Amino acid sequence: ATTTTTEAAAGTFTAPGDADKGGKDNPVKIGVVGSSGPQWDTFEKDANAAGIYVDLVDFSDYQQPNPQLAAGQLDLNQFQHILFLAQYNNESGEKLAAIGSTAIYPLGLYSEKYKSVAEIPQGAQVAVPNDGTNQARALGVLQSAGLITLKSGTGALVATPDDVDTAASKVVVTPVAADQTARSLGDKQIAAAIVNNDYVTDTGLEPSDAIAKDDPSADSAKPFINIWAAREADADNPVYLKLIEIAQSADVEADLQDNSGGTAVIVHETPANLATYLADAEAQLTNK
Amino acid sequence: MNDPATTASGDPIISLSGITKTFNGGAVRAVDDVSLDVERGDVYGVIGYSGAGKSTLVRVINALELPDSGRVVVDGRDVTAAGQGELREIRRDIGMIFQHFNLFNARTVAANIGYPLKLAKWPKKKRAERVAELLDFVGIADKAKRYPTQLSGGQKQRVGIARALATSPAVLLADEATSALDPETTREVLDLLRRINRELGVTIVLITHSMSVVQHLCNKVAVMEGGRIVERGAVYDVLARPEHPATRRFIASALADKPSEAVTDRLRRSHAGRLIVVSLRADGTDSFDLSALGVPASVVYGAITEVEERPFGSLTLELRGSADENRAAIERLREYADVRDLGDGDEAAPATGKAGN
Amino acid sequence: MNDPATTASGDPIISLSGITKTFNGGAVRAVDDVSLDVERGDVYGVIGYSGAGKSTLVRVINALELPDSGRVVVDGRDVTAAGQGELREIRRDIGMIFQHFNLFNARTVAANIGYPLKLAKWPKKKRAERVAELLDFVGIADKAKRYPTQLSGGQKQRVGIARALATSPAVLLADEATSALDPETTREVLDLLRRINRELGVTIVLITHSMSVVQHLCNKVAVMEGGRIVERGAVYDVLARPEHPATRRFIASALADKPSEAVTDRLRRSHAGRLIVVSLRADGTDSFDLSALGVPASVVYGAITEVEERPFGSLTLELRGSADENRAAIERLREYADVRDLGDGDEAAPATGKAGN
Amino acid sequence: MLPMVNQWDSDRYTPKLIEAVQETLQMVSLTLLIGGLLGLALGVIVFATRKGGIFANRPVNALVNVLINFIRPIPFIIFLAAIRPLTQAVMGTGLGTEAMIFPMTIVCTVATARIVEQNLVATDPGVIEAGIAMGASRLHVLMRVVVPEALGPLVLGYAFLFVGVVDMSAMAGIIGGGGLGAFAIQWGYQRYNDLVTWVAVGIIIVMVQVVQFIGNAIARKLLRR
Amino acid sequence: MLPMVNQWDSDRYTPKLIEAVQETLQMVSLTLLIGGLLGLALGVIVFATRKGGIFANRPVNALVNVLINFIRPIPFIIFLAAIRPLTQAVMGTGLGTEAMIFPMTIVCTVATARIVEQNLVATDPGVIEAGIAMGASRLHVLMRVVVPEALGPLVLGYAFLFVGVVDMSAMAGIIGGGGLGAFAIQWGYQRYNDLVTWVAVGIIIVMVQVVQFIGNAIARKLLRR
Ligand SMILES: Nc1ncnc2c1ncn2[C@@H]1O[C@H](COP(=O)(O)OP(=O)(O)OP(=O)(O)O)[C@@H](O)[C@H]1O
Ligand SMILES: Nc1ncnc2c1ncn2[C@@H]1O[C@H](COP(=O)(O)OP(=O)(O)OP(=O)(O)O)[C@@H](O)[C@H]1O
Ligand code: MET
Ligand SMILES: [Mg+2]
Ligand SMILES: [Mg+2]
Repeated sequence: ATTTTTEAAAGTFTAPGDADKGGKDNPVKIGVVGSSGPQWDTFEKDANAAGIYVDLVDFSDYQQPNPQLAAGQLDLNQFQHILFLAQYNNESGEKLAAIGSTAIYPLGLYSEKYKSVAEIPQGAQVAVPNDGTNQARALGVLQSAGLITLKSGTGALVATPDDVDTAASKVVVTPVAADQTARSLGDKQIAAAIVNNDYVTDTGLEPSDAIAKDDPSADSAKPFINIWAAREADADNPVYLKLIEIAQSADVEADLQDNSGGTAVIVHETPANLATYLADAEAQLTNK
Repeated sequence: MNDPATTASGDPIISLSGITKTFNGGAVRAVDDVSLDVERGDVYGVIGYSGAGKSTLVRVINALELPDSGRVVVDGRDVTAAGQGELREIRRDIGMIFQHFNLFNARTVAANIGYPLKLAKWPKKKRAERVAELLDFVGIADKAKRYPTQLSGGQKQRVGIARALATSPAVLLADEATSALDPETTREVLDLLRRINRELGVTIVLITHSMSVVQHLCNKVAVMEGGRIVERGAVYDVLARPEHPATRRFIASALADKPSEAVTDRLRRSHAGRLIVVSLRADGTDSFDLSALGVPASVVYGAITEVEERPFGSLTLELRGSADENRAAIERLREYADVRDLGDGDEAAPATGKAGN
Repeated sequence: MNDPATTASGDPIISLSGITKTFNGGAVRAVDDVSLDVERGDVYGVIGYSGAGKSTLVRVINALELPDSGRVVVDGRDVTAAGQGELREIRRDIGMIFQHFNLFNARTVAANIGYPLKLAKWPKKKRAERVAELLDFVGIADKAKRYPTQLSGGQKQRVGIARALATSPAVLLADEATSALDPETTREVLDLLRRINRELGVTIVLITHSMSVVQHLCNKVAVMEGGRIVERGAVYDVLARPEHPATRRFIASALADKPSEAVTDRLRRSHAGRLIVVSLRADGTDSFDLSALGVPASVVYGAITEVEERPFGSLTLELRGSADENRAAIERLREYADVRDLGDGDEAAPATGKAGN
Repeated sequence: MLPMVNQWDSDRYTPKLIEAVQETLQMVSLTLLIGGLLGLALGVIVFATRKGGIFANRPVNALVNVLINFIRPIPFIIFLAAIRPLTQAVMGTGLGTEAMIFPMTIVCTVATARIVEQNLVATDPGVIEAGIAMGASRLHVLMRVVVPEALGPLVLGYAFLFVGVVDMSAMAGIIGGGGLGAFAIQWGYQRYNDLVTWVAVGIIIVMVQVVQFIGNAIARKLLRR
Repeated sequence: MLPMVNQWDSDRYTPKLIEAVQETLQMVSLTLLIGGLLGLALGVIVFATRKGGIFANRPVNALVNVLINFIRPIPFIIFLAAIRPLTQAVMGTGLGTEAMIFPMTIVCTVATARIVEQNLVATDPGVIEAGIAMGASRLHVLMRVVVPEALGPLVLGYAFLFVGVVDMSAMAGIIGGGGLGAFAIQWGYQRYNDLVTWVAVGIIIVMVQVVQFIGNAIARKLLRR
């Protein structure tokens, strides 16, 4: 689903001067979480080739890149999906915009003890991430896999462990830090764990080991499109749009796909569509 | 109570008038309407039991305590009316030494002594000279580079004294300067204070619990009790004619010249003759003629010592004449000295010998 | 050097033989081949300058220090050969009091005194009774529930003494038990120690810097220097016939009965007659007949005090006869006492009066 | 930057908050109790085995010191993960509030050991001598004389440690534990809900103030005067 | 569960590690320098204004105490986020290693203040009296007499604080900063690379040991024996 907007912008692009944003002395500051992926090296190289200089600022958790962007400390960030940004916009009152897309990563359920969902016994414990949006999504994965039942009326994007109908569910959920779910697979009392794509390979798991995951191409996965965020005023900044174009080049996307073990679904959405999805997500979160 | 020697017309270098100081919102009257003049060159002892108000009174002199009422004048300057800046000036002219030395452990001996000079903004070179001079004066020139923790108690107090003398103050205050020291070291420090008074002409106000310190060092003494001065005057006069019971107790503890009851009992057991206590008088008759006794007699107890360089004290004599002879001897003695008759010894006991252990 | 009174055939309750103790791998010989017997009922003073080895020697007795060589027997038990458990037993029979009291600040006075009883597993009720008895004995029954920080120095030391006495030990060790106290309190504590010796028959080994403590309390004394005992014996004998210079210095500092050079100079200035120092002899002739002098004479300095309840000391007399009469008087005196002739006084000075200040 | 949806959804948060308070109290009190006691023991060992100490023993002292100096500098989040297998073996679970107690106790133990050591070193060596001279065993002197003597400053030390332990407990969320810190982070900080954050932090602050106040009062009493 | 990708990819990690060491040294030294000095000042203020103190002042004392007790218990991660706007105003950036220094300095300041206060309280009041009696101003006595007297234990206190500051600096990753702690967490812990974790943690441990060793040596010298 490529669009013409980015291509049009590309046609008229002229590289910034040294002191301009994106120039040698004024690099574009991009907040990322975990800049280890090879796609970032390629991205930076390609950007330089196009005359744009970037400064990747690596954060150790998800909480700070948005406030830092809002406060002008960053020019862009690229680490989150739409739902996460929606929550931030809602709570902070800021209006950060999604100006480009990268991919949807499926969220998988892994186990060292069981080969399939069916083997997981009644009353077992399943670890899920404890940050709001990943948690809601993880509960969705478990619900689809038939391991839990959410109380009726629970919005899919806002579910918390409180919303689990324990009587009707097969397993008990245990929320832990997103970077700890994989580690808890070794725990005796943990039958299975939802592991974010970022940690799968590091842990020695293969994305293909997942015994359940959500469908990245389904409509319901739209809120989980990873996006480039910018301040609303910068939504049309040609330099930023050029960077997104570079990120969406075959070079970079091949590396990204590689790094995801082939599970990522590349997405090229128009800013307008992204804005719609964002508005939807924001609304869903407040209505819950 | 006011002795003419103290409320002298002369030139008091320290003059306290009507000083009252209370603590805990008036609950404790530490010093109660005290007036005191200290003359230039005095070594003024302040003695009294714990809690009598000695420290508070002396700390009023350099405004470490501000009195509730009364006026303090030191060397012509009104301490009670002084502002912070002037107070600091005044304090630099009053040396103070402390029971626990209060040395700066983080500074060398030389730096401790140099500290008040630094405060007085002496140039570095002059400071070093003065410190060397003081180290020499107090006899620890070899310890200049040591730290206080490496010194003995006596050496520490010497540093304290040198520090207090650094700016050549006219007045030195000493709050139990020897209470933390052993007897020999105490004597050394008292000798040093005497030298300071004699050689440098420094006026010293000295708090002590010990009458023997007063006796060895001071020319005047004030006895405090309950925040008031209950007795004061020249040391010799106060020792010779103590009026207040507290003073008497202090004198007895210091001189040990008069036999206690226990000693008297033991003397009675070991001496068969008539026991009398002969006290020297303060009226200038500083002794009596032993050969004029007219009866066989020996000294069995007592002490004669110098107070302000005059003989002072009492002797316990055993008179071994007949009852009449003894009575006559006592009559004669009374012309020269005060005599207390303890009566005859215990006849059963041997004339001399040791009361068993 | 060995006085017959000390190396008694009798029954030494403490027997140290050939004790050597070094520190820092032999670099410091704190105690150097010392043998010492303490008899039951002794109050044995150990005196000496700082670093002489006094504390080390005494701490060997209850094995707070283990000697490099030598043997320690206390009340028939070999301390040097005892194992940990036996050592604890032995220690419970040796009371110890300390210069800085070493009370347990976290325990009340009663609990401090009860602590050794607890160690000895006394039942609670008997313990309480014993503590009450001890509190009474040392005179602080009203302070039972106080904490040590709320006590004065003298009261603290009384607690220390009561605690040391709790298990009725046969031996009490005291390392400078009064050095931290003021003179009056020192006297009180010494009186208490004397009572303990007299009334309870406790043998006391007492370290001190002060000869006057020895003089007032002990019956025997050992003078230490450089890790060795340089003089020892009955106190009266040692005081009367000191052989070692260190002993002489200690005696001079304690008695102050013989005029120092400075005092002699001053006496010369204020007394025109012949000055002589008459010392009592230790041979039983405890005095001399004053009336037999035959020349006008007065006492101008000196002290006669009790040592082991016998008169001891010296008097400085001014003889005011003609030169020949004075010489004759001195001859006569020499039959009874030791006389040191200071010669004639300074004729220029007035006969009596104060040397100006 | 004023938040707009910062609100206290009482139905949701109030029960959680109450639970969080209980969990914090549980974690912190158990940690302080066990770690405080173990740390006391370890601190006494370091104190007793040091040069010139009552049980002077160079190797033991060196070992314990290295152990303490090894554990203290590890960032707690890393320590938490590193020790997880042991936690699981000991506690039966590597997850949740209970599982937090194990690593917290270890860190609390070594921190306590240092503080205990420092306070014991400051006690008057004279009381040790007095105890020995009275025929007490060295262990008895250590535990029944030296420790009680240092109790006043020790209480202040424990009050100081309380802050540290509460701070550690805030990491409980990482391994699925609860408590006020985790509540503040997960429901406040991670969801950008400042109101939730500061309600929880406010309770922590009040708790710390109360403990400090009580600690001061006890210490003052123990120090007698 | 043993990680499988435990390896030291030298090309990638070695330069990062060197940079991390520099960043840690920079953060920690600046924080200790500034926070240490400010904390000294604040500690001196708490000490001087306390009841019976040389500048006894109940309101000031209460204010400073409340401030310290308010800041210390806030979990650092929350404090870091809460103070970000101020950080940005003061440091010109709310991001990265430099931006860490501001919140770290504040926390270091209040912690230092407590430690300074405790050490000053323990100094002999006699030296204050001596200084005043010699005509020194109260400020002079505080800064030139009392503080130098307490320097020995203060150095030990600062060595103790060093561990705390290094610990805080490990949170730098949260705001995009670096340093050894962030390196260990982001490249080791979060990526399950134990080798990377322990190389970084090992360097932290060595650093802390060295500082503790130097601190002990200086303190011993300052305490003179
Ligand atoms: N700062 C203070 N606050 C409250 N009471 C005080 C203070 N200073 C002194 N006092 C009280 O004032 C009285 C006199 O005390 P002061 O220290 O002057 O006595 P002292 O004669 O020096 O006693 P000592 O011989 O024990 O030193 C005592 O009752 C004491 O408790
Ligand atoms: N534990 C020790 N380590 C090293 N040297 C020591 C030790 N104890 C004592 N000494 C040394 O042994 C010698 C004798 O010391 P001791 O304490 O017995 O003397 P003392 O006569 O009691 O002195 P003081 O009157 O000062 O108490 C001194 O030189 C002292 O420095
Ligand atoms: N890359 C993550 C995901 O899509 C983003 C989580 S939202 C901060 O699962
Ligand atoms: Mg006083
Ligand atoms: Mg000694």
